[in-house]
Amino acid sequence: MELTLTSRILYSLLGLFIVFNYGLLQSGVMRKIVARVAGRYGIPVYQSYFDIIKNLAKRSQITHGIMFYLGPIFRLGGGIGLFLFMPMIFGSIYFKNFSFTGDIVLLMYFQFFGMLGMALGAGEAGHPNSTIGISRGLAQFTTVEISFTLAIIAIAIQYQTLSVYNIVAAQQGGILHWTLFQNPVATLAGMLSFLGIMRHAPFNVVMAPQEIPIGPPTEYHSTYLGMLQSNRAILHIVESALFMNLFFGGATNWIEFIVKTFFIYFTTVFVGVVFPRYRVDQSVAWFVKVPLVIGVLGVIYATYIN
Amino acid sequence: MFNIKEDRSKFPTMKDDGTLDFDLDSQKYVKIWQGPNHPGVTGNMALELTVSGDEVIKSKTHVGYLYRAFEKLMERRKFIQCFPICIRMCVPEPDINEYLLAASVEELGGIEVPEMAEWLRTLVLEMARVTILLRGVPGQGGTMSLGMGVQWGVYIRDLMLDRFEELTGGRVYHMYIAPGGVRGLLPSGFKERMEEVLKKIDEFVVDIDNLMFSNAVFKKRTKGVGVIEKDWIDKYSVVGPNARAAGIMRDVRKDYPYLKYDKLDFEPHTEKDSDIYARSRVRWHDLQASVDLIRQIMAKMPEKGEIRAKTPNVLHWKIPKGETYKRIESSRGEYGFYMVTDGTEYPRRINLRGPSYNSAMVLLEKILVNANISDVSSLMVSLATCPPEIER
Amino acid sequence: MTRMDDLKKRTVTAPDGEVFTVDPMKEYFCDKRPEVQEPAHPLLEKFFNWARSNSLWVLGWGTGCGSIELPPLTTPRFDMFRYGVQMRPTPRQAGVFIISGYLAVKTLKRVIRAYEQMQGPKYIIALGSCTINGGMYYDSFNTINRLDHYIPVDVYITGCMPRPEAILSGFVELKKRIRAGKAEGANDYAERFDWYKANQKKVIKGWDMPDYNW
Amino acid sequence: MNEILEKIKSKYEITDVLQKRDDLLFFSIGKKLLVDILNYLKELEGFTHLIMLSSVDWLEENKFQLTYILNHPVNKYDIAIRVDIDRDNPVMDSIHHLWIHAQTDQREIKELFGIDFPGSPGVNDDFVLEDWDDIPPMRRDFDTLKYATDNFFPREGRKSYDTKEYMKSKLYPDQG
Amino acid sequence: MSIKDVLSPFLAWKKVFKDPVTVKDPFNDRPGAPRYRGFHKNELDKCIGCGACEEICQNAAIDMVPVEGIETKDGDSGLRPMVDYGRCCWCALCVDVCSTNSLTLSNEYTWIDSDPDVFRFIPGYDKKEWDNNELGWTKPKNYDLNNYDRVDMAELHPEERDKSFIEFVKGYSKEQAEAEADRCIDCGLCTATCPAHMAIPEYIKAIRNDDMEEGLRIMYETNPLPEICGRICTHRCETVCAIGHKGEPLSIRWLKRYIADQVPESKYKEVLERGLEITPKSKKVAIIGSGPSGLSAAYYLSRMGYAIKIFEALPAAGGMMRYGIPEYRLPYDQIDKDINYILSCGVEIEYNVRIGKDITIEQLEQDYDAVFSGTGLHLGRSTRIPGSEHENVYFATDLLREISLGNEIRVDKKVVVIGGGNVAMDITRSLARLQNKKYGKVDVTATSLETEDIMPADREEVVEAREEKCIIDPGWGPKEIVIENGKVTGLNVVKCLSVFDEEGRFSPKFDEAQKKFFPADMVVESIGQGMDLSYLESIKDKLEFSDRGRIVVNEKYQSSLPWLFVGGDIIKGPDVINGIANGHTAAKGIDEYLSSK
Repeated sequence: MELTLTSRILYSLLGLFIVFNYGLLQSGVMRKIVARVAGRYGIPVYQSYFDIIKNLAKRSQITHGIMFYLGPIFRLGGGIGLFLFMPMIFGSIYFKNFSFTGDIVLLMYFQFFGMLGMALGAGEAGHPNSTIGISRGLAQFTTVEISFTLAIIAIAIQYQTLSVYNIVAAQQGGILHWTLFQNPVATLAGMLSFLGIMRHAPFNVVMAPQEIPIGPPTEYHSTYLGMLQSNRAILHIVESALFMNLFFGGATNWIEFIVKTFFIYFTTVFVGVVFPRYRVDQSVAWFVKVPLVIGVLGVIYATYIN
Repeated sequence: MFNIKEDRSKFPTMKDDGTLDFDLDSQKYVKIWQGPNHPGVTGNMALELTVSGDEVIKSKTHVGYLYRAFEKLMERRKFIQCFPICIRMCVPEPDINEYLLAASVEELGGIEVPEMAEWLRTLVLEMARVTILLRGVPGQGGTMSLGMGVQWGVYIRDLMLDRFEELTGGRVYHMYIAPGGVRGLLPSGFKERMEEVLKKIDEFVVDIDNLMFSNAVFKKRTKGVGVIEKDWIDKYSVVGPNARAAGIMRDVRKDYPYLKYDKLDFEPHTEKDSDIYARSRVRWHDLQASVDLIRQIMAKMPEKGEIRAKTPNVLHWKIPKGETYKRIESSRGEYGFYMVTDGTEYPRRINLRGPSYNSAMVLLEKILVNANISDVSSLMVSLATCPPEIER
Repeated sequence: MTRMDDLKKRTVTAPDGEVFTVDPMKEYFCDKRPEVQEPAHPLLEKFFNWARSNSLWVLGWGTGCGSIELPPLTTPRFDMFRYGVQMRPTPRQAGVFIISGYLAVKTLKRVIRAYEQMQGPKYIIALGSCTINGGMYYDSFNTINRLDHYIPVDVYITGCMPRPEAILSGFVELKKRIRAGKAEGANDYAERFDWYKANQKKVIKGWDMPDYNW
Repeated sequence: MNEILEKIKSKYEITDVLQKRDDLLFFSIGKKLLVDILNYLKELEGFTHLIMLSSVDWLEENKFQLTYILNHPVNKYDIAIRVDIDRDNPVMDSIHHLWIHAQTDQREIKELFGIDFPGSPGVNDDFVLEDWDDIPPMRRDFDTLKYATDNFFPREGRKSYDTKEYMKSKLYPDQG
Repeated sequence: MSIKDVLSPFLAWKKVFKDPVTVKDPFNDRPGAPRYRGFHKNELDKCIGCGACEEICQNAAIDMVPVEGIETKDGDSGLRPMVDYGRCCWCALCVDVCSTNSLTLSNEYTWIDSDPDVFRFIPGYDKKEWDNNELGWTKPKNYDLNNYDRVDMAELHPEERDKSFIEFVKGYSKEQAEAEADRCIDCGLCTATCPAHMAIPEYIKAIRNDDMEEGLRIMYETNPLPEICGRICTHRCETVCAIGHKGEPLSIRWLKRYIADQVPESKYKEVLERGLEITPKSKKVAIIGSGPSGLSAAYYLSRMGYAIKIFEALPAAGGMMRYGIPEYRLPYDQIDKDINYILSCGVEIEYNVRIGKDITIEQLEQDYDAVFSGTGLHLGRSTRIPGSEHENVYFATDLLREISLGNEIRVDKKVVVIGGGNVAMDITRSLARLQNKKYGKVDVTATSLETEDIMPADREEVVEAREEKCIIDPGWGPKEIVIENGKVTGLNVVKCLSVFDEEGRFSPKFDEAQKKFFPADMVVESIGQGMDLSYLESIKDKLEFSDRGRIVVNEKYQSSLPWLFVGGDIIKGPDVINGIANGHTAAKGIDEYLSSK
């Protein structure tokens, strides 16, 4: 049965609430794991809540202009947009959100949309470090986008569809049906680009504290920062959910959703903890070399098998 | 695969006399301050970088943020009163200042330090070198956000600080080597607890080797970056690990043996290609050498002994007119004290010269030209600059 | 280009040829007097204070020699993260500023700018005896003797370089003060702004920035 | 070490030689001869490493003393050359052409002692002090305690009693 | 870029399975190390307020402040260190320099407060919770900033000195004096204890700066007889010396002597009167007796410009100093050196004039505007035990006067001395020397009521007497002098249990059971000295006398007769420095009296 528009909106908001809380708790758990590698206890798991409440509770904030004010809104808009047009739980009509065929292209646009909005906002802030951070972020993301789109093209060719729902449907029925085993080369290209999207250690050139103190959000504080933090929580979950749907067979219930996104996100942390950071030109050159080749092979492999 | 020829048309050209011909008003360049408030700076030092795109064209080091006029204050203090203040000059490794002040005062005042005090001084100096290297070696990775090494290193440094606290009574500022001798014997059970810490350092040395030195991204970021040519060594008077990384053997413990170093056998390590990787590699070997030295000292050290020579009453100790230059091998290289006395109870002039005086000012400005912004902090940490030493 | 010329009014031609004038003193800074920010409704304020005390973001800048005891806090042995304390590189996002010992006049000028750029309820922790009465450098011509004359201080931790455990107890003490609502240093700075500014200007001679620059 | 000393004695007129240790030699020389003796020692004698350039203020004899400490890395000994500068017009010719890093020493001495090294790059820039308006602070006639108590608000309420005066006032106030 | 470079970093992940090393509760289970330099502790009763900690502190963090509940008394300045933790750098030099080990550091290190004025406290007085921490920095065992053992004085060997009367204490050489002077920490406790309040730290500093003239000038400000005091002063200052609390105190007396020895007599005038102009006053003052008090009054009155006339009963000046103290302790040329300078200041002196016999006190009153009498205690006092009037029983003071005058005195083979003070020791050792010269062997026995530990004589006097083979057998009460057929054969004594009763009054208790017999052919009584006030007979009624027979004087030493000032031993017990102090104060009193008359 078809839900009315208002009930679909309400269910999407419920889904968003779950994803938001899960995002905050997951970032707490991740930082605890990283702390354990160092040999310490790390932050309490619920620390992100305190940080956001404290930032929102700040009494004063300054603004550098309209675009500076809109920056975080674009960013959060990108995150929520990514969430709205992607089915969370396969098969349940409540958490299908507003996915439609061909929404994979819209999701890729939303990924970039957040970055662009943030770039304009941070540019207005006038801090040299943030402008450098933006130029790095955009340069790196474009090269990351190449291997990511090649992976998606490979999947599209293989499953003959552009809708995430159908992609997930094609992978149902057992582990072997996952794209991971159907087209492992494309998955490898996707996961490498996932490292770039999540901007963890080898590629965290955008928010590099030692070089340009935390890049773009240097000038953002109190409520803006609260918005950026909530976006970071949502974005990480939704990105890993996107990769889960594309490569690891989607999730039929929330438990499977949480477990899968946790482990997908954990791969970036797994790599990020033990590697230093590339310079921008090195990371851009690396993405143009290795993931690009794997992506092309993925596409060839996809056209070959079907 | 295919190397992209860089288009350097927009970059400034070099004038014939070696200086760059550019004027800041032409709006082509951005001036960024990697200033005192910056996570990538080793202490309060400011680099005024003129940047074209991501490349540094000109850098000027600004110091003075930690200037407390030590030398002026020491002219107002008696010799025993200079002892607590001279330590605060270089915070990560305070004991070298203590020893230098004590040695200069003893040489000018004609005091002969007893045997046991010399052994204890050598032990404390090596322990101080280990504490700073435990933070310096992984610190090189820290500038490229490889935080794990720093976490382990600083933890073990803290265990070493407990041994210091046990022996000298202070955690970071030990105030242990006083003019005339030292201020206490080893507490009971010290050697066993020290052996535990040394074992942990041996594990740490292996961990850091796996994590950092054989790490593809670290190698890519450090190999061939910030190379110091051989002939610069004398032009910029580069000393210590920075010189040893270029293959030139410079170690005060070997060249001018002081205290008990002639009775200990150790071999300072030298590298060849003198880039960031080589410098951290030399410091990594220094760490292991110091750990081995501590073991040798504790084995050879006598159990009991006199710890303080008979000195005149410190409240009014007049040292006859004279001057001397004493040097020591700090973890960053040759570190010297030039002291002049004029017969009164107060020193006439104490001038400290640390290795960062040249490496952070002129050498850093030379290396940073055409360096990428993201390499600025790793270059600075690789030269082991310590700002309080420059401005005192 | 000496330091003073950077801040003079000048006309600049942009890369696309458009000519415009730049007046740094007006554009780089926003010289509006700070005003007292009233705490919200008591019940809400209690909740906010509870959140603020559990998420102390410290400005990652060691101004004095006491900052060598901050790394042990961020590493396994003492691990201040357990108490919700975290280091932030920019003054904008920091809520707590640790003045870790003596303050040279040159650093004091940057400390004042960083302090004024910090937002909303901001707290100062002063380490060591140098911030109370000049410490070991009481007779130096380049270090200030009493920190409370230049910026409002919430918590003093004594020690010639207080140990990490003492700094952790300092954080606990600051948490108590925040929860009790007594940590209103920012408002105190706004009320007695002229007195603070007069003291600062007496010490910092080349004052080339507007009085309040955030 | 002393064959170097003989060579120098034969070439230059040096005064009050002091053989501090077997590897450290101090001697004074005239102001004009300094640059060529440094050049001679650097090029021909192998003293390629300038450790430091320091200055001492002999207020009573109205002169500054500049000390150049050179090191011979191969034979491992040092020579320290003292030069006296008149306090009324403290000018010394620069040696940045021999060692590039000497410019930092000279900039520091210019700012803290007021001895000018014309021609040394960046000698007038700020080294440590910012907008300093008093006399160069490292000179001995600058009183740092007075400057600190005038400018930096020392905390009131501290009063110390001298043991002798206090006991006199308590036990035998009027007696001899 | 081998595969190893890509994979080996992941080895770090094995640390996830190790449990964290964080200190669970950093607030309570991380005490400072046993030697940690934490906050200050001070035991207020052991502390003597000498101020050495304030002097060594390089941050001027310590102020010496009075503390209510602690009075200033001899040896304790009543000040206690107040530490300012806005200055302290916890270097613990104050603990190392503290000679009484009262100031220590606890191992407590957490003190947090919001009010900056709170960080200043008096350790020990302001109660803090770390006051009873046992751990913490105390002075390391063999690490002393101060030098606690005295430079020993070269003395003649007992064999050489027991035959002659030459001075056996050699005096310091230049290096010895400077080494000894170097031990002084300038605390100033001794100045208050010295009756004349001499500026002791200042002249010790003069020795360190090798400036003898300045030292002499400082001494003469309060003591005109440095050579004499340098030898025989009772040196009460050395009992309160801060260094003495942990080792041997400074030898202040010998340092005083060193200064006076260095300046030859010829240069005295030029050194002491450089830039001194005296406004001569028209008044005249007479001084009876040229003992320490008389000479000191004479010197200071002459400085004030008065005309002074001293009347001395004996043939030479010096009073008890010359005639009460044997030459081996105080050579006569040194006495003359001091007195000659005083006389050279325009002081006239008349020898062999006994007031009351040659000139009457009334005559003095008319001829002079004020009179100072310091006649001293020249008469011996008898024990009045049976047999004490025998002609072979002498008073110690008479024998010593005869020796000083150079006359021959009777010395028998066996002698017993009754008495335990310095005078008894002097007569014992003088008789020992005479016996040695006459018979070649010594047989003198000294006995006293007090037992060895509470004998009034100086410790080194008793030790040196024994070195010269005299027998010191204290703790016996003299009962009876045994006389057989006209000749003294010995002294019967009984054990003395206690000398003073609870209130401290002199009432000895004896144990008749324990008896002892000292064989001797001659007995000398040296149990105290009396004064001869016969010259005041005529004005006796106008004077006030205390119950013990001494003249009552006000703080200016002015008796009830306004023109008559009295000082020295006749006011307060046999002590040279006390006499000098009285003379100085009396001189001020006379000046005040005469200028107001």
